[in-house]
Amino acid sequence: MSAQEIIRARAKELLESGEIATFIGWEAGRFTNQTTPLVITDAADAGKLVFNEYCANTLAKYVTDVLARGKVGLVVRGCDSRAIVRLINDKVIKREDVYLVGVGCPGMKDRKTDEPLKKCTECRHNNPLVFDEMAGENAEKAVPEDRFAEVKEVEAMTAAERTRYFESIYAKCIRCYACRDVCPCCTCRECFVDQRRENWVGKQNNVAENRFYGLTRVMHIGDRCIECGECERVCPMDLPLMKLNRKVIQDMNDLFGEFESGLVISAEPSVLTTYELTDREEFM
Amino acid sequence: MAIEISHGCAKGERPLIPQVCRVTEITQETPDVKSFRLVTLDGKKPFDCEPGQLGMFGLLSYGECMFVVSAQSDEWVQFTVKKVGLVTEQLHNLSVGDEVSLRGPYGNWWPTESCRGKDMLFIAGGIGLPPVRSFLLYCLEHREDYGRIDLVYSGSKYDDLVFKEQLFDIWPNEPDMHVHVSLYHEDPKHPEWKGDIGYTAPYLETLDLGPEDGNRVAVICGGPSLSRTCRESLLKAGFDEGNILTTLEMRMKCGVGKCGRCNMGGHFICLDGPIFSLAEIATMHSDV
Amino acid sequence: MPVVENNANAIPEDWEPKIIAFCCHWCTYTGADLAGLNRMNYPANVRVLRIPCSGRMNPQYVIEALNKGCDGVLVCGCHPGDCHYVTGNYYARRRMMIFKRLLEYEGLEPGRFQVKWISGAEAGKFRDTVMKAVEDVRALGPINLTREIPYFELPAMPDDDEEAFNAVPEEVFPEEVNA
Amino acid sequence: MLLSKQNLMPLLNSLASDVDVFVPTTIDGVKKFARLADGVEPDFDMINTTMPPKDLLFPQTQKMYHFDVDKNGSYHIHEYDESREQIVFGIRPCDMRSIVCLDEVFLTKGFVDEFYANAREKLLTVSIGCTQAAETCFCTSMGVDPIYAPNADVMLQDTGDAYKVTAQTPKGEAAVSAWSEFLSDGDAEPVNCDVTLKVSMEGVVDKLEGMYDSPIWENLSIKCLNCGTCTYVCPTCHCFDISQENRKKDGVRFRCWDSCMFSEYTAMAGGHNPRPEKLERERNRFMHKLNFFERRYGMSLCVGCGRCVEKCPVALDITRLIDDIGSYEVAPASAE
Repeated sequence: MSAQEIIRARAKELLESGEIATFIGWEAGRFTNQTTPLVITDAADAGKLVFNEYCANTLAKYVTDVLARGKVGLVVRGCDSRAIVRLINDKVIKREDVYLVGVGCPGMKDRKTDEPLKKCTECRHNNPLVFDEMAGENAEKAVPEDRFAEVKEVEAMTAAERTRYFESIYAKCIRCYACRDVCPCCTCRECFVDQRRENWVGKQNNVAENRFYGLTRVMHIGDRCIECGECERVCPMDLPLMKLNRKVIQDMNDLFGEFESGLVISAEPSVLTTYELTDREEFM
Repeated sequence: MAIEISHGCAKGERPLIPQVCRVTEITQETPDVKSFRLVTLDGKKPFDCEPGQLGMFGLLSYGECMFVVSAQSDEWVQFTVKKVGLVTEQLHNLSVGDEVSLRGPYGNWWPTESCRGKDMLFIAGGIGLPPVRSFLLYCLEHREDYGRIDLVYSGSKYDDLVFKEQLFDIWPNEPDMHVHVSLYHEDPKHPEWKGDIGYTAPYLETLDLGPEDGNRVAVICGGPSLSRTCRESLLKAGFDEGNILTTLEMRMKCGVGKCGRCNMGGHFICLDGPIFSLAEIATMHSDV
Repeated sequence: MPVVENNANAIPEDWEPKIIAFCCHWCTYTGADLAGLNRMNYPANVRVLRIPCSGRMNPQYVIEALNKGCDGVLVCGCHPGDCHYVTGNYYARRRMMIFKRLLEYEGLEPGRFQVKWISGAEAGKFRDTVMKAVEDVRALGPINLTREIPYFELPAMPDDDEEAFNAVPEEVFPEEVNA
Repeated sequence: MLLSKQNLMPLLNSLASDVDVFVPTTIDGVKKFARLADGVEPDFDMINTTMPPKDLLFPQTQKMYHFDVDKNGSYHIHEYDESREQIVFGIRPCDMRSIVCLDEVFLTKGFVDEFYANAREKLLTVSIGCTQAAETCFCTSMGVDPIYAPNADVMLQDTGDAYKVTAQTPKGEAAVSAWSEFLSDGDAEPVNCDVTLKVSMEGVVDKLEGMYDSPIWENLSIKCLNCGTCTYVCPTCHCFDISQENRKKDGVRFRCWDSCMFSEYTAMAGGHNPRPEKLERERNRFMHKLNFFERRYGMSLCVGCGRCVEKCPVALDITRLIDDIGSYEVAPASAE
């Protein structure tokens, strides 16, 4: 049986048995090779579920929206499972709130160009790390040699070039907040941009305000980013947001030891919410 | 005959630019409610408006909010403001003589004409009284045009009742005007309170104020639950939906039906409203 | 368009760097006070803002300060181990190390954002740090970032604000001063 | 009148020497209308820009006035009028239709928005009919002709080697008469444009009246992220916020695009939010596009440009919604 058939069959069984209240997967969109997230509550809709190499969206964030209805079943690839781990570690959900149907991911493709998605070529954990059962086998995928290649490219520029480079990014930003809304780390009940009373960030769209938003976003998710690359994929202006996220990750790697978020469920504090007495001292 | 409310009666030029006005009088109504009288810098009335219309009152450095003009004379307009958010908090820091920004008037007004000759039943809760008061004051000013007037007003504590002087000393002595006040709960700070205790809707039902064959018009303003329960009570008592008037509230920014956020279906509260009859609301797709 | 390396070669006349220093209440702020008591001279380009602990230093403050017209930002706290709240500056150390690198990644010159540990007794170190920061930023020239509000020219920093200059500093925790 | 394609750039360059000419182009990877200047290559074969041209009339951030305090502590308000003569060259018929919608919003119903009105008066619209459609284009279903924009000042239609030029308004006639050295007499048949994506709007508006509490909204909104992408790339979305930036007692008050997808949009100071969840927000957005606006102004607020279909991060697709509404069985309407 193909993974898609197993997913459909298991979703049907799980919903029928009442073990889960909702199941989250993908369905086909209107256009060729287009997929879109699907949330079903009725076992009869299980036939709509698809799994193919164009399932670009991650699903984990939807769990928080549908959790009120009861236990949630969902398909998880590597990135989805790390997002679930992140949500559990951040105490947004509990492990027993979700039933995870794992599926090996060969890397997804862009539906228009048929090229592998950037986020998938950079992915280091394509197979689920946490799951209750697997639909099919793990998939093989090449792991990128240097996780921080794109950061190093930027670092190689002069300071003035980097200023211009990032200002051109902020000049393009329309502040739709899609990067925030899709991010499994952005789980604040109220985001700082919505706190109008405090007025952290002004409502004008200009380079300065956009930089304020962009840098704050990176610092807020800094030590939790699971490198799913969804922020970059959803950006309507195609801004290279992972170049910012990965910079922080690279520095934490260098300074505080090997860092990768969302690999295991644990109650340990993450890198920036803890400290070591022996941390490097630069400010003496 | 059903009450006719005018809608979309907007007029005016340069709707988004405020004028600078001066505060001439501040009344502390309750611990968190103040009334402000405003005049233009040369001492004139800022704008002419009908009872129930809105004004965008604010501080240039903090922002502006939409309020109902709670009272007016030939010289000034008055707004009654409860301290709930950023701008209203700053408004409460004003002193007499300070400069504020004001634009308006916006929205429609109470149907003073088509209510003529009818009995009036005003129902309000807490800070819902000021919008209703604009109509009430008009009725008292033109006393001979209206029949019996009832005011049913409640607040959660004695201290939360606004316009206490008028409520207890002035209005009860007006001819054929009956003021009914209740508190939601016993108020330990005011054990001397002899009036009724209870939520507005059950209290209203005990008063036995019927529709008088369509000759009584009910005017409601209050929070979401007060509005809902009082509507139900009135309908149960036999009121026609067209004879129940209410003034609605949503967040507003432009005041002229363009910025989009205060829509109820295709209607904008700032432009077509804020005053609608229940019969009209029933035909709208409302999130309010 | 030629890439302007920095503004160091085009420093306008009369230009004075504006630097904001976020100082921990328990050490650096006291150190600054001591510097004043000892009548140490240091440039008036620095405005000191008191924060309860360097651990309270929100990275957003730095971005906002740079956006709103400062040419440099200084963050000062207690030496590691001396935090009044025991661990605040350990967290700050990690966070500021990451944040400083991020700002530099975005093109900010290292001299414009500095972090230093200065105790309440180190009045001299406070003076030296401030003087060095001012000299660093002065050498760099006006900041090379696009600023806030292209719409209206920002008036100068509080230099022209007589009210602020003549204001009597508020008494800070008088009972502790007495204790 | 014909404008040969060789004469197009000379015409644009001569126009750009006097006024700001906005053309579809790609800047830093973003397809948008930008001012013709050195280094800006117009691309008239681009099917549709990512960012709509609405910001020429209604900028993302628009200052309205600034205020300051004089020596006596008195406030003064200084207004801005930054509108200038502008030409938008190469705007598509769907975007021209969006300007009809914006005109209705900003110029009717008792109040005229002076900022919009000033910019609108000074804008000359030169529309170019489409020759090809993207897979997401569904303008024909929304009543827009891809090769003809009735409200454009000047309409250019591709006839192969040349554009057929039609002046459609007095402003357009004045403009075209000034272009005479670039034009030649003649007539030719415009190339047709085949729009493949079709949806049926038949009965949708009326049907929506009875669908406010339908489960269709729940199913639709559940996948929405509540980002503002669809509203910012939409050529007709016009909601705005009014805010200010201060510096001591001086400041500037401006208006900026806002999105009905954000929770903060309707949140009131007391804490009540009439549209607290994405269900209400999604419903309001699509009802506004397909029903509310139709009822208020007599036209659909969706022009079928397909930008939101293309850009939505979760492929939430208004064309599928319209299909779903079409096939939805409505319970008998209540007696109203």
